[in-house]
Amino acid sequence: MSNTQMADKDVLLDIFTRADLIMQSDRRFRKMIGAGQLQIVYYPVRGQEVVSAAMMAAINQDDYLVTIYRGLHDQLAKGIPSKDLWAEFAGKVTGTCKGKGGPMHITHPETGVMVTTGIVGSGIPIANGLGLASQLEKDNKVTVCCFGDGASNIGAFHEGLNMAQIWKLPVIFLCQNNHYGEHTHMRDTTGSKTIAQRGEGLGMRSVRVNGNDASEMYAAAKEAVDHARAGNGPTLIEAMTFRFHGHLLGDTSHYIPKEEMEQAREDDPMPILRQQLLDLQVSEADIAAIEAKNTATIDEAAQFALDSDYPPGDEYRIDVLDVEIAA
Amino acid sequence: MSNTQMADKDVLLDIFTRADLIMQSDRRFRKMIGAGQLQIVYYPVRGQEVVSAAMMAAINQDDYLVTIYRGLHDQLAKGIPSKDLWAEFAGKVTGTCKGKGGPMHITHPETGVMVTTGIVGSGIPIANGLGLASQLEKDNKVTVCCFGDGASNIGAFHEGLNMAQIWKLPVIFLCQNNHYGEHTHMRDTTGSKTIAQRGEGLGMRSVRVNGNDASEMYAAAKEAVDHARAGNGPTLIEAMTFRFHGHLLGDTSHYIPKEEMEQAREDDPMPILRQQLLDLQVSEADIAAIEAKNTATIDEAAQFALDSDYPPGDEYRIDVLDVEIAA
Amino acid sequence: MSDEKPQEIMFAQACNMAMARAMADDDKVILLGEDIADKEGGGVFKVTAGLSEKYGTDRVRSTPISEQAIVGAAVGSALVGYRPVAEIMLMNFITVAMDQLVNHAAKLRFMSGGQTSVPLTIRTTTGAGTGLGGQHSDMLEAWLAHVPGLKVVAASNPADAYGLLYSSIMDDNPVVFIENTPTYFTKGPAPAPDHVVPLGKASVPREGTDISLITYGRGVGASHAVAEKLAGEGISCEIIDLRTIAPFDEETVLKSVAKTRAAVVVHEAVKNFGTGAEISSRIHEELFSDLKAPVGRVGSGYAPVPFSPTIEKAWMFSEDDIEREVRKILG
Amino acid sequence: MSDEKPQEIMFAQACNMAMARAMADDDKVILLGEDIADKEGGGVFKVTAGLSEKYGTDRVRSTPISEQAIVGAAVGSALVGYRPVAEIMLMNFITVAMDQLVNHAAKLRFMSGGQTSVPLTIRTTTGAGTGLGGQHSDMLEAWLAHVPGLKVVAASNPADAYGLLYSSIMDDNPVVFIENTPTYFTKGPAPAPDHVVPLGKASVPREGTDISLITYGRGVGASHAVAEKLAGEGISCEIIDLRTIAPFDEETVLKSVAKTRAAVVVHEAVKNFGTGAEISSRIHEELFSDLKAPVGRVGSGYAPVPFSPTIEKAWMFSEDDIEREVRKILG
Ligand SMILES: Cc1ncc(C[n+]2csc(CCOP(=O)(O)OP(=O)(O)O)c2C)c(N)n1
Ligand SMILES: Cc1ncc(C[n+]2csc(CCOP(=O)(O)OP(=O)(O)O)c2C)c(N)n1
Ligand SMILES: [Mg+2]
Ligand SMILES: [Mg+2]
Repeated sequence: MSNTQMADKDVLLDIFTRADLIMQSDRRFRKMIGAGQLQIVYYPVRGQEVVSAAMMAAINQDDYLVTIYRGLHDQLAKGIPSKDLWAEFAGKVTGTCKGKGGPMHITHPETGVMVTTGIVGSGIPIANGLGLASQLEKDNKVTVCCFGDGASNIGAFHEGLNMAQIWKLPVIFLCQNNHYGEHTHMRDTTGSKTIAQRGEGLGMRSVRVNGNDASEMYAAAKEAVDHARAGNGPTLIEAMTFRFHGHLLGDTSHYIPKEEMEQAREDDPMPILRQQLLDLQVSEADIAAIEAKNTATIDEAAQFALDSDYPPGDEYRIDVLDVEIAA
Repeated sequence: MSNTQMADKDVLLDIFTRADLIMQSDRRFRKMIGAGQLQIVYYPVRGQEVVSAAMMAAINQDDYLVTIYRGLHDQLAKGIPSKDLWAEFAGKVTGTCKGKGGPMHITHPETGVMVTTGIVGSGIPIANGLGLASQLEKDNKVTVCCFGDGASNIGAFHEGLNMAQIWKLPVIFLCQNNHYGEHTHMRDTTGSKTIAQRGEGLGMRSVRVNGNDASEMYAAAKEAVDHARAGNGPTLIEAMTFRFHGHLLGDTSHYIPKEEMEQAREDDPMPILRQQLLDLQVSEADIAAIEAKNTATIDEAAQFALDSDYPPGDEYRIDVLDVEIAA
Repeated sequence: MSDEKPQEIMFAQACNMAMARAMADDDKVILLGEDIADKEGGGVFKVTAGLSEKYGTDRVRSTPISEQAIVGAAVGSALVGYRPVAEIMLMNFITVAMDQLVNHAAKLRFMSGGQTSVPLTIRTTTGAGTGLGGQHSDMLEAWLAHVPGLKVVAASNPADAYGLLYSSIMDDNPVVFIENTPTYFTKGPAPAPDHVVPLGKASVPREGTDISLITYGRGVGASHAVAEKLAGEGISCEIIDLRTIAPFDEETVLKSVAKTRAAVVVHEAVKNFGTGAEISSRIHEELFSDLKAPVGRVGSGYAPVPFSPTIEKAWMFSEDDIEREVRKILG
Repeated sequence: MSDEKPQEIMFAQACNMAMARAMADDDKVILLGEDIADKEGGGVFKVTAGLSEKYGTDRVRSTPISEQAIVGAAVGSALVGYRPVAEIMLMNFITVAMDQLVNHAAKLRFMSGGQTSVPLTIRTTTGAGTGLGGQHSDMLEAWLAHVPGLKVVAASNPADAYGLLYSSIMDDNPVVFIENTPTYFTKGPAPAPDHVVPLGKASVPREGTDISLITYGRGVGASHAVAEKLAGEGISCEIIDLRTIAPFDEETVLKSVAKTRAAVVVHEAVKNFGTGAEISSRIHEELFSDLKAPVGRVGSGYAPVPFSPTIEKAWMFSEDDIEREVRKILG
């Protein structure tokens, strides 16, 4: 991993603000689901906050994002208003997708969130289509496509990266490598040592970074974005990270050796980033203010989600085609 | 490409015998189709004889082969009796598959030819299954899986090579790189410079050789086979070659620049191999005898194919399931 | 008469003209597929010939052999306003891209609550009878028809192909447009340049009173031949060409069968669990007591497509099968 | 009573026991799938728990997320005498592996002229009603039923699951065995250890005289509930549990409907172009003049599976739908 310079203070503050919103949102989701206030399948993102926050801090609101079922961090970092997002997670008619998509299928074009998929690897070919549109449109947008280490074993990864490379599409493939695909460790599923190596095998500019280090992650993101906007094509970023609460809520992480988990906790990006801010003379009070603001946002969003109505049942006949389906 | 030593004379003779049978068979197919004696879609193999002949010379009859629609050279080199093969190409009941499969779907377990597929890339995952069986069975067999340069762009290639690598399956992935997938040149479809590079990206032992050089190809094949039989896992061999008669018979190769075609003709493996034999003091008469024997084989096979009957129509109810389907 | 327009065109040409027209009308129309640009010959069946020369290789792109990437690129660009037309060279190859088509193209409008839509067209071709064997001839429209959110279209003649493909490209829903390889080079009357055939509307190319033959694609020609033959015996067949297989035009079908009180559904696909089953069921459900006899079905046999011509012929739906079924139904 | 065998077992457990039995009986039985070995938890739904500990990770292999490679490895090993059981975690994921299943597993016996066979089993699970949304709940059995050479099986209770899965593994044809996620942990009477349910044979778990409810999988439980309710009103429902969806047991179905002269086909899958259409068509074709009314069909709505519970419920097939359809048919 590179020895990048520390990012600017305001960049780090921006990243922290997004990352803290993610961390608190994740915690709140887990709490509310645990308490039976929400009955949903939830893919925790605790541990991966900084990867996402730094990546999204390097792009604009109108750049595109394609992400996956484990997408809360990406969606929040990209800027979907918490109320809309919470309501969708809760299946309410006030949600981003009127409750039809749910957590695995968040779309919010206003903030560039175009697709969230539950099919491993499938977002990659779609991201190319967004990139192709930008290339034809000359709109200077980039598309960020998030997926996991496990996804790099599926065919769509290979086909998608190759097509992006030959057409020099402005797409950033962000592999959030948390070492596990469900309960299986990467070493048991992946013939190559790294995912970046696979990108190189496909002729693509590929980097491997400590995704938990805000400055390093941000620098890699920024470089990839500049590269893409300059018309030089895609980058594969393999961002090393970890997920602390298993594949989905309820998963006890029994398959993760104790030492590995302990090491990961030591590398927890959130306390590190917070300390970096303090080291940069950001005051404890300023940080606390950010945290409090995020808490308030979540309070409001969670309440909004709980208070909102479920959609009417026959909503299923709408949005299947461009015309309503007869009852 | 490596500077391999010249192979032994008897190895080269063996390779030549197979390659000449292929070359003559291909020529005869093109002639008979051109003359309207056979009405079939035919994928010419002229130019790729040596890749196949050298590969199959390095394995045993009971080793497995998985190949593709452009498979005549592989099937002959592997040892399918010409009569059975010709009859199948002609759709006759005396063919390897009773006329049900046809040229794109040759199976002949007696000589280890387990699958011929018309779906690009699909043989790769199946080859792994054969390799897995051998690994479990400890039968010391290897599986050779042939496909083209274009096939390396499809998802199944990626998934299949990765699985073979992590499980150390005794499979040799033989990419016969003839530069074109249908009418599209590799440079327009492939982000990497070589296919071997993709294998390396997947952590696999990968080599790129001049497939038109019998000795170099044989050495690479032998090494891969030894590696696999020793339990060390798969190899990707990218064998550089060319096809002289287009994607399928009737294709004028209009998309191939004249200079490229001329260069390829200069590199035609067949005259080169023949000259190598002469240089090794094999007499013109001995070579002519081999050629004549192959001609006789083909004469007999072609006549057999023409003379044989088509299967009865209601044969379609048999072999769908293990019981006959009611009319 | 030298500057009059041609009176007849081939099916493949009609598809080519429909794409050319769509590209001229809307610069968001782009084409993707293997070998489709002119440098590579304008498609293996030349259906896209001349289009990259006219509209450039930015808009007409030869792709790697990567069907998931092809359909995915179509999905993504469609999400942001493009009207991609992706060619899947042969229908069997769609089996490697079903995820993109079914889980994404068909569902994203719904799952996004209508925020996005996926106005893509998949063109593909298939059809048995020419000795291409088990992996190059399958008719898989029944799968697609079962997927809510996908439209499935098949034309039976060049003019319809022209009008339907144009409508498919301009439709705001994902459409699979199925062409038929063995009839690519058959001719039919040329359509007017502004000819359009709306999706979802069947045609009645032959009126009759005794029985309705409900069909699409290559089944239409076969049904005409049988109708012609039976007319000589005083049996009057009405032919319904569905044109859009899903969602299909129930109104036209039911109106016809309400009149004739007998029907046979005809398609080239394997009969078991084919689209004919749905059409037959709908007719029974709506017109049970009006029917003279149960709705008949004609389709191909329960087997992969055989290679050898003798077996392929015996396996495949045929005019004889249609005639036999009509006679059976009419007692 | 402590050493008596349990009287009831869960569905997931039944599947586990069937695999354990097959592995004990035949060392050519191997398992492949994501997370299926015990180190990874014995499968996300624990259906394969304990099997790698007992039979080793050579025979019970956790795989990469590579469904094409999984099914391909099953096809290849099946060709040379193994009986692989490949888990496709959820049925929607089969969309990335349709080529292996349809173009290869289903066709290789035929295309090889019977020289090879592909005795593999694909186990997969699915089912709506638990808020998993559009990409994790689809019932796609109609696609598979339309593919000549594939058998499609679904059990409605643990004992049948045990007997059917064992038969599927031992069958010499490729079989897709569809499990139902929402009912994995429901209990039913335990089967005897040597219990076998033959493929291709439907059961008649409830006899009746007024109408036949023809169904499978989760439709069976729902049909029982409706039959029970209607019995109170003197309406006597016979229930046919197909167990093998394709090829289905026409004899048992037709015998039942010949007796009751009325039928409703019930399934969880989307109604349009679903398996119910084929069954309905076959009944009409064979028993048209015996029927009191057209065969009814119950299935889920024409839409992707919705996430929100209110919409999901409205969309999904239900006991109310069955009851309404029965009343409609019986007039
Ligand atoms: C095609 C497909 N196969 C299997 C699954 C089931 N599945 C969901 S998430 C997952 C693990 C993915 O791991 P990774 O890509 O590393 O992402 P992570 O969950 O670790 O963020 C699996 C196997 C799926 N959703 N899609
Ligand atoms: C999945 C799939 N897509 C497309 C095709 C059509 N097709 C048949 S051969 C071919 C070219 C393959 O090129 P390559 O792999 O280089 O092999 P070659 O024909 O040169 O031997 C294509 C695109 C196919 N058979 N299968
Ligand atoms: Mg992971
Ligand atoms: Mg090639």
